[in-house]
Amino acid sequence: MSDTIPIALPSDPPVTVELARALGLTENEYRVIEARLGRRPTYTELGVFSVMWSEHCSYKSSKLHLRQLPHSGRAVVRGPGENAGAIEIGDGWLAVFKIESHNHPSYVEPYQGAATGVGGIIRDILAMGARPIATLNSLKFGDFDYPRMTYLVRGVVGGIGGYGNCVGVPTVGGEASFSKEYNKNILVNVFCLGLARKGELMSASAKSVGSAVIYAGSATGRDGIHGASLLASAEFDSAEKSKRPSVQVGDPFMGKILIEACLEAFATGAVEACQDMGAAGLTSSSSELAARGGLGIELDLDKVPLREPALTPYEILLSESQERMLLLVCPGREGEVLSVFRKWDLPACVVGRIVAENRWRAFYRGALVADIPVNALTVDAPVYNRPVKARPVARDYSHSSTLCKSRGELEHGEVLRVLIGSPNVASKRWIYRQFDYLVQSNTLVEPGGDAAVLRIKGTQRALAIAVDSNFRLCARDPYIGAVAAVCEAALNVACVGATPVGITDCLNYGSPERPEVMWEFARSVEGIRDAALALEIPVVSGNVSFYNETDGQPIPPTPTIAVVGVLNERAHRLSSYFKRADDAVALVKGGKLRLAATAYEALLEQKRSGVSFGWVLPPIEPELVKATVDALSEAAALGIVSSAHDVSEGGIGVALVECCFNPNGVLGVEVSLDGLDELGVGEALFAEGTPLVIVSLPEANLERAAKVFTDRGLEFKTLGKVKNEPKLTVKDLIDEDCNALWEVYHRALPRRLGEHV
Amino acid sequence: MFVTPREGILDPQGRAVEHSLKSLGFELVSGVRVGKYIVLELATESPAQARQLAEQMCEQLLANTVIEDYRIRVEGE
Amino acid sequence: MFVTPREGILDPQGRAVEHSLKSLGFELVSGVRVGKYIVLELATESPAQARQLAEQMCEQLLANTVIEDYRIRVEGE
Amino acid sequence: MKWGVITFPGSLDDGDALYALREVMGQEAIALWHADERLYGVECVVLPGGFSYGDYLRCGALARFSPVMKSVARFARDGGLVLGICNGFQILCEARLLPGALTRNRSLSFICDRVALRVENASTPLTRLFSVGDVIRLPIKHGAGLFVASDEELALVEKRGQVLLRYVNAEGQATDEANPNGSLNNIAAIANETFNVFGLMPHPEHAVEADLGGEDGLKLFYSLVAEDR
Ligand SMILES: Nc1ncnc2c1ncn2[C@@H]1O[C@H](COP(=O)(O)OP(=O)(O)O)[C@@H](O)[C@H]1O
Ligand SMILES: [Mg+2]
Repeated sequence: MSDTIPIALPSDPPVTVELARALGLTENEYRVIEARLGRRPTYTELGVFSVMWSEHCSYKSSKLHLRQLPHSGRAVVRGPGENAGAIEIGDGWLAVFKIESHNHPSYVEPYQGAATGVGGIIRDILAMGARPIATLNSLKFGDFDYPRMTYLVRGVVGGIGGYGNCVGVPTVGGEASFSKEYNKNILVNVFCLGLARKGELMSASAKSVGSAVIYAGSATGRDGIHGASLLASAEFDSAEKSKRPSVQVGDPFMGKILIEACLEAFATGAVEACQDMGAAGLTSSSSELAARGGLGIELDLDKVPLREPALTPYEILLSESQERMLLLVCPGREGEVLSVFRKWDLPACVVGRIVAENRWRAFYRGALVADIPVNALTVDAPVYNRPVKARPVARDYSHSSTLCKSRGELEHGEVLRVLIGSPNVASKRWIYRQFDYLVQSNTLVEPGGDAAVLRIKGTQRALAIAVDSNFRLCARDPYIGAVAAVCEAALNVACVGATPVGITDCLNYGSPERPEVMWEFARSVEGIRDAALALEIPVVSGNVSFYNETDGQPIPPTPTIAVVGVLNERAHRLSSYFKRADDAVALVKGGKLRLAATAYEALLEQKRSGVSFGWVLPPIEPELVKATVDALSEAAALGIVSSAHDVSEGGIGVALVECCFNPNGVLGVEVSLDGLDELGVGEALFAEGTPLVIVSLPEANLERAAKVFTDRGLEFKTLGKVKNEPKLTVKDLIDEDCNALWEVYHRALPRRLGEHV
Repeated sequence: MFVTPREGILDPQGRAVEHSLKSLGFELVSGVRVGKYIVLELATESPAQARQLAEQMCEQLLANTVIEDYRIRVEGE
Repeated sequence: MFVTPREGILDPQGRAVEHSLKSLGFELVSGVRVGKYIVLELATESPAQARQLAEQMCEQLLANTVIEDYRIRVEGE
Repeated sequence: MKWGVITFPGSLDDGDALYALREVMGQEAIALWHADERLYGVECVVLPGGFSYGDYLRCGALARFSPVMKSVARFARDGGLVLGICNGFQILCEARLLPGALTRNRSLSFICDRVALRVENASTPLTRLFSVGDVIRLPIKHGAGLFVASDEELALVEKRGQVLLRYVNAEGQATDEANPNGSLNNIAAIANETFNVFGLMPHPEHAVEADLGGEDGLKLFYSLVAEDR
């Protein structure tokens, strides 16, 4: 059989360099394909190469850079290269997690785009043999005034809820920002975490010759052909429609059944390996399973369940229909696995076999239609070292003369109200109220806190998860921005009292063919590397999304970082809000206060259109962040602090306001910022910084707590006291009613969306 | 107005309904598609204007033309 | 088959759609009702049998007669 | 008491209900499967929350034809205790074991939140540990929880005391603002005429531990246990 040459079908267009180019391959890549095959590819084979060698599947522009990321550690069980990373978290449990982007599809059809994004990442976790227990998301939208934006916001949020709520995986947190840079290219990044027993992880590599390839789930349709590959691997032209694939529609009901059926099938012990059919569908799942095991695979396309008749081999192989999984089953045990799927009323059948020879072959109506060396599709796909070109970044940090520019014009209370009512700072309750964050009964800290906290049933442990990105900093300096994203996510996890154990990252950039973008990418990866090393957190999985640009306008570099942490005793967790009146309030500080790239600066610039303040970024010292993280978990374990909240968008003032919003009744606070004198006092109120954390604690514990922080080289400064009366008083600066602020904070987003809540 | 899932686009609802109908014993059934049916009144005398308005409403709000088709029937046309 | 909310029964969807249409500037709109439109094929030659089957399907499954009315159109009748 | 929690394809809170009954309350509780008609001698059947059959067509419409529902109907007719939570409530309405119907929230969006509820009738098996006028807090999470019925039916339901819980504000008043989904008369939970079949949109199984949103749900379950015969 191996010396037969695959046939072309009568309907196949002639294979030419032009066709290859239209499918997103370069002329040179086409020549390499011919060389690898020793002949001209068939149309089907060309299609297969085009998806497997796409940026999305091959990571050809990012691979060289990603190698720098630290991905080993004592607790790491699976690192990058698998469907998701896995980390040991104690009591025999593994946390399996990953984040992924679904940007372009969500811009074309926000509801289905976001929904299928949730479904896709859930199945990545499922493929590892883990039960998905939570998702989080990171959303970047444009300006509300931009024509389609309200529609996009509603659609994306609706789609995340529509899928997540119906599939029974709680959406426990996330982040959302709004900025004009994303007007024509919104970002939808979804994170999923699952739990698996130690020793029960599913493999993603073929093990034995003769194992059956079982296809399970929805039938294959024409949807999403070249979806991830071409769409996510080429920039977007708002005028051009031809690259838009037919939209993929998710079926969360099928998704839920698939979770239950797959977990039950894995429990039989007959399944050797598994992969979801995500981007490039059957092609990538089958070839990657074979490649990882150093084996080959033969597929009989006539056995594949089809939604509509008369799909061509090309379409069957490239379809990105949702809710499909590929399982490799020990020879002779197919029946056991198939009967599980029958119980769940789910289509499943044997569509091929694992073979010894390192070939990837497909048969259609009895004839060979594709025959490719497995490695040519996977490990031997092209890798590029693309040119980089630096953009100038201001390096000198000084904050002297420029500060006074903002003084005297705006009243502090007014600024604070505007800040907490701006979409980026305001409560995201309008969003998470549409998500089921309770199902599975594990959610100890619900959306709205610094990090989501989930208990692990049957143990005292809990997991903390936060996703973060900082587009303002990244736009200014991709290195500092990336360092900040890692630090902020780690701090958020530490603020609930947990110890960070793993990172997953989703890197969103413009076209890698632009040297400036490639530079942004490279700098960001260096930033993540340095921060991860300093914080001693391994990067165990991730995703790269290039070509986020429309009409020649790339988005700002946007690395989204998710950090997972462990709390050994869930009873030690901290809230982000003040717990009780009379507690002391203190600020933990490492490094400098910053006004550059803050929400405050953006507000001032907006008010005096076009004025740039020339504020420069101070460096971030990840070592001080590490010290803060360690100190927070120690303080939490000692039980000496009541709450912790990191200062992020909007600065110290906004963080203080948020601390007052105890869900059992709004509290107040009275503080003085005197002595935070590296800036004029007025601006310190709105300054951000990394690390900066507001903690509250019984006065009796002040001394012990101070020692925990200062021993690690951090500043620990008592600011004031929590009050029963819901008033925010900042000496000489602010005197505001917290209930009124609560209204502003919670009504801002619905109001922007034209709702009267 | 009739709004239906586009040809070739997955219609999980139609599929589920078909499955149920069959298990209820309606074996002759096939090709179930479930769409929306929207009735409304328009304060205009002109059927032509009514159609034009209806079309705009479908394009802007009632149908999602990326995945749905629509049809309009105007009373008195 | 056309399934519509019953006269006198609250139709939140219709109300919300009407509100949205008005805020989009379609002020001539009133009385919006949102229902379902279900198309299916029946492997029978007889329009009478088709109608009878369709009626059974609506009564048993496709409509909830507590809150919905239905109408049937049979091609070729 | 022996409980049975049904799993329909697409049920989501079945595991949470079992967890609450077994792990938190120490009750005997078994999982029932939609395709199996047998009820295995349970004394209370729970229809859990979720999206049975993806909520396609109408919430609960497809699940009501599951084989197990035949037995549930018989069990209910014979006076057995049946509790439908959220999607379970929707299924019971579709199966005509409870009056009225549940349609899309007036906001047309899914709502996940905690709400205050007032006990309206405290002499039913589900509410016997409460007093009329008690205000409790439970989570809701649904996209179609708007209770509707014809005017006549609604009047009857009210007159017979079948309304068990109403959405209220912090002061215990059933205002429109306190109504999260637009339900007629702020209705959140009802019983059938013979007070052995109950449907509620809030989720008592998600309010059984102080750590996870309070314990008000426990008292509803314990009311049913007190009913133990
Ligand atoms: N898209 C979203 N989905 C779910 N929850 C969200 C979303 N956006 C924000 N939240 C919730 O609001 C909280 C506050 O968000 P954010 O202001 O970004 O936090 P921080 O500044 O601490 O990183 C988050 O912890 C999260 O729980
Ligand atoms: Mg935070």
